[in-house]
Amino acid sequence: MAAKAALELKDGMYVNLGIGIPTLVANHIPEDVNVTLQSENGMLGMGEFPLEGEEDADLINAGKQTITELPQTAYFDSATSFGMIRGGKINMAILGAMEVAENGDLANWMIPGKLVKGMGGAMDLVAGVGRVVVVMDHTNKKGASKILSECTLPLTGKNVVDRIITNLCVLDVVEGGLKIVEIAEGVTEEDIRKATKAKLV
Amino acid sequence: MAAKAALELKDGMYVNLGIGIPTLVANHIPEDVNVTLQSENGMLGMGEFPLEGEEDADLINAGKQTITELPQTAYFDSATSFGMIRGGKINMAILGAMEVAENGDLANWMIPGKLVKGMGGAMDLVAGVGRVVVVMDHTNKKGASKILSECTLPLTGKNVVDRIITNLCVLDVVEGGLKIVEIAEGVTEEDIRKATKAKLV
Amino acid sequence: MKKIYSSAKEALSDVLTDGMLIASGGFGLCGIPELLINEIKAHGAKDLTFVSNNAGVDDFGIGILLQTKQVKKMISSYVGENDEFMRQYLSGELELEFNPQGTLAERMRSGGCGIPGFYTKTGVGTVIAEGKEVKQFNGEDYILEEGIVADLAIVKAWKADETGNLIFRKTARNFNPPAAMCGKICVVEVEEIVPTGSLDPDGIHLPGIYVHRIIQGDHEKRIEQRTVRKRDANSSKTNEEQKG
Amino acid sequence: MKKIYSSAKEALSDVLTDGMLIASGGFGLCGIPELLINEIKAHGAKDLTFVSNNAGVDDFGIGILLQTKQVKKMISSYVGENDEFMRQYLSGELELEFNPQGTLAERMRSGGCGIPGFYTKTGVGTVIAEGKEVKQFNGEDYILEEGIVADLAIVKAWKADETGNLIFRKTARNFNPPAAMCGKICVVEVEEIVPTGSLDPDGIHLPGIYVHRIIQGDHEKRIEQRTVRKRDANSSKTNEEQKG
Repeated sequence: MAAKAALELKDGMYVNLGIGIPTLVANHIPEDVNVTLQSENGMLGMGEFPLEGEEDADLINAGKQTITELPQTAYFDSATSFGMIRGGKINMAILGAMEVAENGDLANWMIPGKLVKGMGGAMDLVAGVGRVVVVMDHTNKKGASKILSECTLPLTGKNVVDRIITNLCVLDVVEGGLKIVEIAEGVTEEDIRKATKAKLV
Repeated sequence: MAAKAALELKDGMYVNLGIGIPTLVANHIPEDVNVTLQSENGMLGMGEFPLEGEEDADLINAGKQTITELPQTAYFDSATSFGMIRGGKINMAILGAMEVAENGDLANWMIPGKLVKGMGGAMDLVAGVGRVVVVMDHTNKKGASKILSECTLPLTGKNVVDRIITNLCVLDVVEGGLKIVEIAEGVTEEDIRKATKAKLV
Repeated sequence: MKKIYSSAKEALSDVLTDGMLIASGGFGLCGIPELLINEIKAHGAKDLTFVSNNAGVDDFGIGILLQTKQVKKMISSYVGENDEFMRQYLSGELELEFNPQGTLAERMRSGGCGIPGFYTKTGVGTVIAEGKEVKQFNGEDYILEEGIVADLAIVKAWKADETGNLIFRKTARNFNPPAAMCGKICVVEVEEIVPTGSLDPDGIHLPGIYVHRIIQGDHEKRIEQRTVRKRDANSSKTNEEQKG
Repeated sequence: MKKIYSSAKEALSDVLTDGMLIASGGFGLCGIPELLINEIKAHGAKDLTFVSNNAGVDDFGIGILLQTKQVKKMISSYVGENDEFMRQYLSGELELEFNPQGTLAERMRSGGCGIPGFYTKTGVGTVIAEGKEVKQFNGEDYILEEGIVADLAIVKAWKADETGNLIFRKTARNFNPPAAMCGKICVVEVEEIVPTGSLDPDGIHLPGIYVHRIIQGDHEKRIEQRTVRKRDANSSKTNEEQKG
């Protein structure tokens, strides 16, 4: 899925990657594609993890992991960072989700009754960036669809998702529902229809 | 008047000086008083004019005059500059005026029917800074009072003036009108009353 | 006007009061004002409200003030790494107001810039919008968020000159400038105070006008998630090791 | 993605259209994008609206576009130094919208930061408040001002690296960063393009994400008010000479 998501990245893009699978997208960026990663805690041009012994407590990503800088790196404060996010300067965000609805509603920050840690920068990202791509398993651990006609969990954003990449397929949020753009190897359209509790158009 | 206004300056203050007489206040700052001058085009710690031949086109004040920097100087952009003005971080503005009303209303940017150049940063300054001190002649060229019960000219700000320093006296804007704080040498209270078309309390 | 104080105690003792609203810089444990937080614990001021993106961990950062029950309320975007926090929150001892991270940063900056309210698309259609004014601009909905003005800002910078001009280092800048801006009083801890004139005037991150008191001290600068590449790995990208 | 263009003409020719809204950096004649303004004149695009603190002088800066009648409207805070401006304004050929300087800067920054409106005390009770929504916060009146998003931003910086990271020099920074932020397309002219990696990552004034096209060129950098001290004066403060 991370490799599939990496194909979304085009030369010259500024991209924010969420925690989890989306982070792995960075490992699959094609050599000839120059993408600048933003870390919403105040950095453009995020490099890889540091070599052992070269960790710097002042240099972390939004997941609080130690990272490194690149020649083009620029640092800035949190107000400036979310100014560029809210202002639509980031071309794309790739993030995980608990549920996505057929109208592009996204839920990925809280489960009522469970421990709530907070939305962090997720609400700002989905509201602000140019294109929101969700990368997630098509179904949850119990086999139930995470793609629904309506989200049951509290929303992170309304009508914000543009594309969903799952282990089964790639779906675009279009007028009237979800459109199958691509089907994974060994998967049939029938498989997708069975695993999806949302309108496919 | 500039010397009198300079007495307003206390150690550690951040101050914005308007164009004209207020600019001259800088020449009268006592030696033991450390005041930082802000220039709203993006500078804290404004120095004096440059030596001949050392003018720098990239270093001007809000009056567009060439100036110099000091050891404590910091530069910033216009949004940041007016952020600190609007946010009340500048302790005092000293500026000129066409009219001041007894409730602290200030008019200093336009005369209807005459050429209007614009308010520049004056409206932001009077709305934002901690204390507004006006320095001006008590009367206009025709001998009419510039201190009025109500301004006749379009306002720069409502209820914004704290103190007025004129060639005749020092007035504070207080509950119910203007209070004489100091009288210039050779001037009587009667002189002031005659020259003032506002309520003195 | 002397801005340099000899200790966190000297800088804070006449400023701290019960029930005050404190804005703190820092993201996770990165760039947090650890010395000033330690001093707030030593001082014992209670019923505090903190505006801070995170709440530290149990034994570092704001977390230590939760242990001593000095915190009444947190305004934060993410508080995940703190067991005591969760215990107090679930038992109703601690109030919690979640703000989206960018909204939180902008609320601080706005409060410091004399802007009492601004409209944003962040949170529209979510629980965050509940009770907030909605206004349309160009046919789209935005919600009104209010600026925050704090009684006190506590901030960590890398270097200060004697007039309070600050520079930060790498991602330790984060919430520190907006927190500093929104404080009626701003106290800053730095790793080094340098003579006035030794910082580049074009390179000041936060002008001294925002800074009222400065202390210099030794910082632990704890790392929350030490992630590294192995030295002998050739293809480093996929060879990640997480030490926790 | 190549951001460096060989000339102002190459950087602007496919971007300029009649009737567009252009945000320009600069304060007075300091830090204005003079090369890009010259190219707009050469291009001939007309009915332009400029968001710019000032309007240049008759033969430099935006003033030259007034001479050629390419400007339909100015949104500015101060336009004093321009005879042709005044002639066109008084004859009704030119529209003019005055904004307080800080409101103008914040409107640009807001537009760039996805904030369509903010409240400010600036202008309350004046003609500036006419027709604008008034809202009370903590018992005081504030007016609603709207963010500006420009079709094009033209900006002058000191140095750029190849990825568009910018640094400005002294007070030539002024309106350039907020103008850059609010442009859908941002074209920047610099005195020097330096290799990526040669600017301090902690010292970038405007990250390259805001910058779409860069040109390097020679700048006149005209001084509007040359004020100096005499070299032989001992007590310099009161010995000012104005050369105009």
